[in-house]
Amino acid sequence: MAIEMLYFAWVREGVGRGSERVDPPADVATVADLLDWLAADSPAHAQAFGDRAKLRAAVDQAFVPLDAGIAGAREVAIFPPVTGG
Amino acid sequence: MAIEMLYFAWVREGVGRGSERVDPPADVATVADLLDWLAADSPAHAQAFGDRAKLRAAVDQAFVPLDAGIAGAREVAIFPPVTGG
Amino acid sequence: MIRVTVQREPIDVAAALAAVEADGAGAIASFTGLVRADDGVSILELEHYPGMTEAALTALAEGAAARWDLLDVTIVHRVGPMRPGERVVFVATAARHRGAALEACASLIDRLKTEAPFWKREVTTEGSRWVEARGGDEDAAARWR
Amino acid sequence: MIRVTVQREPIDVAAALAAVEADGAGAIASFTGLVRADDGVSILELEHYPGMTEAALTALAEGAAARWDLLDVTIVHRVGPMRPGERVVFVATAARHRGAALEACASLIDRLKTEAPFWKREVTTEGSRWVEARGGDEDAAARWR
Repeated sequence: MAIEMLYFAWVREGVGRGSERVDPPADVATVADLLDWLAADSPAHAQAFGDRAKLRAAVDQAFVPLDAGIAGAREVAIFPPVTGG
Repeated sequence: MAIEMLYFAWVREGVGRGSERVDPPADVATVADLLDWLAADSPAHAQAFGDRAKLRAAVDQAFVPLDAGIAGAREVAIFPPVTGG
Repeated sequence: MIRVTVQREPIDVAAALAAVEADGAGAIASFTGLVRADDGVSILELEHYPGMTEAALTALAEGAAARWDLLDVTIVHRVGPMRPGERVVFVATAARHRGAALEACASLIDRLKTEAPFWKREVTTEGSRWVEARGGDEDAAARWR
Repeated sequence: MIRVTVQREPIDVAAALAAVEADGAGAIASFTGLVRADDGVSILELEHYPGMTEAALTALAEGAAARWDLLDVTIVHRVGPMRPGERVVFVATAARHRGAALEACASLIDRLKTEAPFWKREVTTEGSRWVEARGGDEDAAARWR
């Protein structure tokens, strides 16, 4: 099933876009798998996702750890730690 | 030496005035002595000062306990516990 | 900057906050105490000790400014009669970072309640009564000493 | 009442506070975060995650309202570019008594910093950089969980 990827802040700048629609294969089970899969074909993604400790994620607008599953997810967002307020 | 007495809230209402100038004898050494001395001649003062646990005092605009000395005091204020804010 | 005002006029919170904001802080905390509309009180009257009140509030403000390294402390306290919904007291603190501003603001309103000479009288349909001090206020103030 | 707004327009604190005061509470605490004037930053730019941001702020507001029995929670967060001295965020809480309002306000700004999807970029004369999250913010937020 297609997933809407969203990127924010320097992740967005590194990937070079704010969103993209992707359709990962069935063995891409977690957010981390999704990052690996996206990085495999794209140096820009690979660079933006290079330091996993600096990445945070949300699945369908809920914060999740990178090892969270993405079964049924419609929207996955990748971004740095938040700095609002 | 003359002392300016100030009364606030229900103490003022009980005494029947907001201030008065008094000249206590030398053996009136503390705030509590002053209250006793004032109460001795005046039923209004005696009634207003009746429950010492409900009285607070300031000598020259600094909060003090009732057993504080009044040597050299120019202004002594008697009032209930404060309730501002 | 320390600004302490005891006044009979209504408190202008927008003006007070604007003055604080103009000093360039990153964080401003404020507290507004109002006459509650739900207590059956038609008038709240505040009496104070002229001179000592301003001195006590200034001492509290200076103490907080030193302890928390504040850029600003504003205390505005109203006296005289006021109606439900009207502001009784306004406290604002400004600092570079939020923790100092928030803590100092909470400390100031807690200590003001027990360390500044004000007395409240409530007027209801049944008459009027002097408000009694609450033991909890003394406990709250003691946290900061 | 819970009021959550994410907006590009400047934050009108006086209007926000007036709306809170109209609800009849006895105690209102507020926090305003501003772009500091002393950091050499000429522009601060706030990016957010539309939809999720509003939902996250609303969840924080509802949680605080339930935990502290608040009459009001207002959160206004600005996004887009802003200049030194301008307001980034405004939080106000209203309760019958001051303790609840003050604690809830401190909790909301602490948790908002780590639990709502905003990202800050600072523009200085040397260029621009994304602000890094501070470990202290996570510690501050954890106090309230």
